[in-house]
Amino acid sequence: MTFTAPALEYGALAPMLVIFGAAVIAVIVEAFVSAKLRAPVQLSIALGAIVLSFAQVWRLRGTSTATAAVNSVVVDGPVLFMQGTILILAFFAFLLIADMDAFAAQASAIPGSVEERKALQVGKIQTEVYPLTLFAVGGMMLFPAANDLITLFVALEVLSLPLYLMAGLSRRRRLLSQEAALKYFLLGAYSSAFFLFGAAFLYGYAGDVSLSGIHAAIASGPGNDAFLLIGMISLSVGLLFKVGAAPFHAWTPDVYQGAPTPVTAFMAAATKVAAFGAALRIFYVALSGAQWSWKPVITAVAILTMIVGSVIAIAQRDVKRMLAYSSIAHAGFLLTGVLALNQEGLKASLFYLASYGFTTLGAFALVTLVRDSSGEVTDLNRWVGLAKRSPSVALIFSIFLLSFAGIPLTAGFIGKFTIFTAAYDSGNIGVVVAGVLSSAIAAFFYIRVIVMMFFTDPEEDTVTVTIPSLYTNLTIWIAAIVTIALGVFPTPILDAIASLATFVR
Amino acid sequence: MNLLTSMGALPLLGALLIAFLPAANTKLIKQAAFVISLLVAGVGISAALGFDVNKSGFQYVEKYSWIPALGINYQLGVDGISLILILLSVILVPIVILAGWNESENGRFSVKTFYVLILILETMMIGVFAATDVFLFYVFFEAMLVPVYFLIGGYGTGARQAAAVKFLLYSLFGGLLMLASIIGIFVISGNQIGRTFDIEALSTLQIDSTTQNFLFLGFFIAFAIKAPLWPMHTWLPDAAKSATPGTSVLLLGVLDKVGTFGMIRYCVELFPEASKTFTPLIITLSVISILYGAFLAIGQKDIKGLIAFTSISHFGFITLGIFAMTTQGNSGATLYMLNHGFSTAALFLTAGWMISRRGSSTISEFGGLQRVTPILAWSFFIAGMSSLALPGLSSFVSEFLVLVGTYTRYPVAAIIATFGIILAALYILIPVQKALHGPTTPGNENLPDLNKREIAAIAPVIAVIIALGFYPKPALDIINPAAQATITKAGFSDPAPVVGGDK
Amino acid sequence: MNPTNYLYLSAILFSIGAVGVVVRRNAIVVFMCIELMLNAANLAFVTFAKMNGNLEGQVIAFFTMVVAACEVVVGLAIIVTIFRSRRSASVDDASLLSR
Amino acid sequence: MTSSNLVYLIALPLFSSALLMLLGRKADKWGHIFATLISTSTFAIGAMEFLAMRDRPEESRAVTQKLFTWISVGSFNVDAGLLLDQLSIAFVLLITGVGTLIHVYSIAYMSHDRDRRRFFAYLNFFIASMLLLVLGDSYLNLYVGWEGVGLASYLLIGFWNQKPEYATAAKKAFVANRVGDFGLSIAIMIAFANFGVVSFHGIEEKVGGASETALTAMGLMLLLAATGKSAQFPLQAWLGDAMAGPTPVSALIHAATMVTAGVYLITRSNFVFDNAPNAQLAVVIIGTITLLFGAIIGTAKDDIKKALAASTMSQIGYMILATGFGPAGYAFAIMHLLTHGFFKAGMFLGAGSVMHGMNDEVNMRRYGGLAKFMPITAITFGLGYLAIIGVPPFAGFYSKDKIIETAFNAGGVQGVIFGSAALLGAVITAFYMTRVMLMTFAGNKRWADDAHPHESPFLMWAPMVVLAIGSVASGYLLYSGKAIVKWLAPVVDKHHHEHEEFLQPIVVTSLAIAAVVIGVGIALAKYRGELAASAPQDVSIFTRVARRDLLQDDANEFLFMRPGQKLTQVLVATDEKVIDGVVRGVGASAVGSARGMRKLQTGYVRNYALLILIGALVALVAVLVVSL
Repeated sequence: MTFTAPALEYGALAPMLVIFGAAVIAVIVEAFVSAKLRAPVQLSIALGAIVLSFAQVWRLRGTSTATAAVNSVVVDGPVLFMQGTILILAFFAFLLIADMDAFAAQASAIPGSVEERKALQVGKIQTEVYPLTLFAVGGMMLFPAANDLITLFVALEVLSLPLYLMAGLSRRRRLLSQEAALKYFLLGAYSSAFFLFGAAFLYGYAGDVSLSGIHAAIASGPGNDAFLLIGMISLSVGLLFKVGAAPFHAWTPDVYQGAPTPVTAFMAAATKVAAFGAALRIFYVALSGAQWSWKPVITAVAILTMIVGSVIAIAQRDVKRMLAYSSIAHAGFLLTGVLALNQEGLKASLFYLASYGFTTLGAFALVTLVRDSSGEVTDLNRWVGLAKRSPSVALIFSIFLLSFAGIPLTAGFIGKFTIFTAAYDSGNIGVVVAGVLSSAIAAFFYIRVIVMMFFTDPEEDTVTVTIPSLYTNLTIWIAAIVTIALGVFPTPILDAIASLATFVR
Repeated sequence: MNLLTSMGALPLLGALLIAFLPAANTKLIKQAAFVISLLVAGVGISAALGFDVNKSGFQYVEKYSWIPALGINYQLGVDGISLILILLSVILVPIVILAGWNESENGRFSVKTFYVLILILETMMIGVFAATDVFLFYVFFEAMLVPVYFLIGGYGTGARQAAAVKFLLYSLFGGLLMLASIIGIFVISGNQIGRTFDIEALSTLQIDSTTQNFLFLGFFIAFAIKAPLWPMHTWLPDAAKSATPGTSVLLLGVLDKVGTFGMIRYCVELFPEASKTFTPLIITLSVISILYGAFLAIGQKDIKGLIAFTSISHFGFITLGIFAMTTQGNSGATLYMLNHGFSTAALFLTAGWMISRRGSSTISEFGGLQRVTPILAWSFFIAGMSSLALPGLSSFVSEFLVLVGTYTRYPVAAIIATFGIILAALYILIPVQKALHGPTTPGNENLPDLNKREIAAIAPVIAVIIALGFYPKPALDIINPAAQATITKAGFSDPAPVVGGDK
Repeated sequence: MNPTNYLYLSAILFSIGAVGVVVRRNAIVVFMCIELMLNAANLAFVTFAKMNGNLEGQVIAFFTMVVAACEVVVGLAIIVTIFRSRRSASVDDASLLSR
Repeated sequence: MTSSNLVYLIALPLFSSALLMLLGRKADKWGHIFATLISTSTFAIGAMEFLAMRDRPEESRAVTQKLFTWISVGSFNVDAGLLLDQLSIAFVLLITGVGTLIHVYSIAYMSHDRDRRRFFAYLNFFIASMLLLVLGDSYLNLYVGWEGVGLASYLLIGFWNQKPEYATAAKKAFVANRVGDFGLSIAIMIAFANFGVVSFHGIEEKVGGASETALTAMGLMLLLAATGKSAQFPLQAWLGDAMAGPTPVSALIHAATMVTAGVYLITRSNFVFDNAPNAQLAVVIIGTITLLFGAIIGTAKDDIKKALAASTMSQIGYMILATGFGPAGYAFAIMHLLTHGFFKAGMFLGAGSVMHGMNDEVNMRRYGGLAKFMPITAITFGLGYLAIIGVPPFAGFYSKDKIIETAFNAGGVQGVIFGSAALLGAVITAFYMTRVMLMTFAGNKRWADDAHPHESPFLMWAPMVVLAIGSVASGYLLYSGKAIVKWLAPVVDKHHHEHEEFLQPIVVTSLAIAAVVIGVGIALAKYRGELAASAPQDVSIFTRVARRDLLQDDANEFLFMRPGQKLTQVLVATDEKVIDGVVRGVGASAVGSARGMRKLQTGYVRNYALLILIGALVALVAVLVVSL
């Protein structure tokens, strides 16, 4: 038996290779560069890698789609679009992270211990978050590009493991942060197990781990249907967990609340892109032939997710938890794009992911600005009357909220419109109606926040709005501009998507 | 640049200009806003003068591709119906600014913000009527909510936040249902003629009746909330009670007309068959609205609430006229929209002045105002007479057209609706008796009468009310062809008189 | 022996793991249950490889082990940190985040 | 034939009214003179038109003027057009003539009122509206005038609206009128639906093709309109309260002109009623009921104006009764309308004159023996009195006698019933009018100490004299040679059918005179001599009921107002609790379910895992069940 080294298409893999390479370098930097220089070096490595990687994505945009690394990775239009989106989101996430105020000086120190106080006094900063984030970005880029079950699983873990750790890095309220990390980790691993178990049964059904192989097997239909069904459902549980769909959503609010806000921003924006990217590929490419069996389930999940997200959000008093439920509701809307199973659905999903990513990033970035002496204030009761103190912050946050609510002239509206159109076109009118109704419910709590900020007089006047650092400022403004721009002139993006949006099988 | 776009852009640019004025100089801001709105009104009137009443279809058409990927165009045009409503909007805005010169000063936000919001709202109002692309219409329809929301919540009185939120949520709910229908018709257009939002193209679609019914309902519920039709009306009294009089004028006078306008333009013209199916239901709701609104108006203790409920009654007449599917009904309904705009404006403005003088909006707090403030009292009285459709005033023409137009097809509904005129006498004369007649309530002896600014604001409204009562022809000339076209599109023709043949 | 039996075994192991996660309180034990689930999946992979007559399943099993090892690293790091803060490894104690 | 003058009849007073209103206090000094001049000039125009019309041959006497297209939508075309024919000229002369007299009277009567200018503005507005009512060439134009006079009436009844009960009276009048307007609206709709036109001429041309049902419906609706405006049963209750207005107004609007608009409407619509016998019967019944109703109320009233108002109601009942007999009765209805215009206006002005001298006292129990103090008033009032009770050869004798005769001649049982009722009405009329005469001008002095009765100034008694002359002479002038019948025939009786006679005219006349004698006799027996200064309280139930306007107000209150108020309250509560409650309930249930569902979020990671496990199992089971 001779072993032939597989041919690796370095060109096609370049965007991911750059990121993974940078991540490795960042680990080394963490070990060898002096503490003072570490932060700026890390930041420049990260940003440099992202720019470089994005350049690679840009370079690849015109090339014909190809599979790479022995058919385990596919580089097609949707992948490039999602990778580009993830990179841009990550770029701004790094800017937020660069405002290191959010992170623990020494994550391993016991909260409130002498060590911790010392570390704070000397201004010690650990910068593990950079390599961790880079690894996560790499995993996220790989996840939608994965073309077989092995790569999918590996990518899933590569993107998840750093996030588990990052969730626990918060400087303030560390117990909450650690708890978030624990919950995220345990539940993430639990769902990964489901994913893997599903993957095993799909493999058992098709005798092949590649997505195209599974598609072919379903098309020819010789296998054991029970394997297929168990595999599909089990795999879906893993995916639906990642996208935060009900009833697999329960981690979302806790983790979003507990994690350092920049991490939450990154997680909420970029993970969704990656996870939906993978979900779209799996359902469109591998499982489209078996839609008769999974469509009802996913439909039910989509409707449940919209309703759960929209309804429970009403009762939230913490802005991060509220945004978390909002993200759950949006996961429901995005699932309608998966359900559409047509070209329109893919295009709409891509647009939705991009626009939602920016808005979410901006919204969480903005949350970092509202503080009191002990750090961020996320209790909504204390956001009351914010518009009086800082009208621009309140206004921009309102723009984000309106976009979440899907008011015209914001990106959220175009996203919602296109994705519902796709769903309607494919005959899923029930989902559209459910989506519309839950949008109405959702509007309730978005508007409530606006009312709080603009029309209620504050009782205690302790919340301040920090003058944002240049980085955060830039992020918020860009996010706001993109939110409006994609709402008013979405044409360039829609056209770009239209030219890209075909999955390679 | 095209006329409609300029008309719409002008207030927006004005808002931008005002945003850069010094916030402290409120007088300058007010004057600037007033001048800008006058300019817009000028453009609007010139558009009306240049409108060719003998041409059918849309005029001042302009069309630019906006989001080609979705077949969305920036597409404007007016027919008689939309022109009349635009005219109403642009005339009312300067009047509202002039009448409520000091309304903006006790708000939560600055005076500047108030005028910026008003001018933005004016752009939205022009856009929503001028849009001939359903998507564009929807954008204006929803975006319009934002300035109104801030105007109610920011400058109103009493439970203004709750009212503003109620208004917003109600409207959003309707809007979202409409969105579902818009998506539906958009998809159908894609399957038949290529994806488009052009309403003229959309009206040629062949849609099976079940789908049509659902799509119709999506639009209709949105519009019925907006109009508002019983039983979807409960937001209106709250909003009207809380908003400033000027805002209420724009809210009831113009914004609510988007609902009735939408019923004509979108419900009837796009889904003629479904319109036919739902006509009995809608006629019933309209008649209920007429009587219900009237009874509730009679039962109101708050003068703003009273005016709000009279409007619900009047909107019942308008929808009745629309769904009577006769030229008289439809023309009457459109003319009614115009006249109701003016008479409600007169009522709200005068009531607003009464309230600001007395510091209360409870009717029983007034009394004998005719002796104390005769000009104010007369203005209110004439406004009230217009509201009860006294012949010789503009509302009569429209109300009668609606009733006559309805009678030829639905005599029973018309007869029941006619009871509304008796109730109208009550709901107008009761506040007139309580507020204007009788002995002067202690504390009101020294209320000042209208000043020159206020007279200048109310005089044109009253002049229009009287002028259109005696000579409605200019308005009807503009409206008639469009109303006729609507009826034709809906597949109806007027019932012939029983005794035919002209001798 | 009929390879299907291995699948049953795999399913049973997976179920034990899945239920264990739900019923046990100690974070370490919970984590071990998850490991059990992963290995149940591994067993399934290997069985399917046998049934399908190709090697891919077996390859995946190796990947899984590597990934599981990584998970152990990350997981233990988190659990140890939280244990140090709270002096407890009970997952029920970590329930500050609920509203 | 067309004319361009008609519009001035309306435009002049309208303009004058608007001018006086807009100028405000600036016009206080000369407003009343100006308004009177305008009113006089309308009379002049009317007189000229009349003279010109009289000189033209019978078939071309009608004059029209089209001003502009008022409303034109589809096939619904209404011109702002005027029509002056033999019928309307009679009204024009009455309105402008009596109107001018009352303007003159009011100059003096209102001289102490600070708002005299406003009063004259209203009067001119009324003249304009009333002229539009009788000149409009279509039902819709008529409608404008119809509501215009309603508004004028409202404004004038409530002229002293600082008194709450006056304001209430004004509102009551308007609302009752609106009920009538409801009928007119529906009638116009029926007309349009059936004929496609609403002009009198257009409908008349096509009327033959319409079904009797439609015409009956239209006729009944027109009758409803007439009952509202003309204070006929069951919408008569407002008229008594309308006496709240200044007395000249009661004379002009609530006696001579506006309240007779119902008679005009029915006469004008002769082409409808002539083809709808059932509607005619209804007209007759309503007229009969009202003439008795009003007469009975009149016997019980101590307020001189209310007694006169009840009398007006009753007299209009006679007119309505006459119109119900079709071509046989129209001319007599109009004749009675005109003579009534003279004598009733005259008596109201007399009443005003009495009040003027008695510190605005209206209670006849506080009068007595006034003839000595105000002789001119007593004489003019007396002439009017003789006219109304129908003493030959005073005006009322001719007109009422012909109506009774027409009633008897209607034939059959109906004729007997209606004729007898009309005769009975004559008895009661003689009774209550004699009562008024006696209580006011004869008997003992019962007035308050601070009253100093005196004769009114010239400007007041001059119009009274003119009207008194009319009360004496108009009947003969109108009836000699059947002048009025012939004059109106081209409008109301185109077929000139002769009517059979049930009773010889001489018999009817004898009966009528006998009725008068009986009525006067009873009154003399009862009210001659000393009377108490306050009304006796220990009276029969019948008197009490009559004093309460035969319980019409109570009936209205019981049937409409109370249930209406109750309904309003219920609806207000419904709106608040049920409809808005549902809306709020939806909101509350969303919040509630949010709170409930939030409980799933326990914070325990094991529970979250359980959710995932359950979710997975449910999905798996669902799929397996469905698929396998």
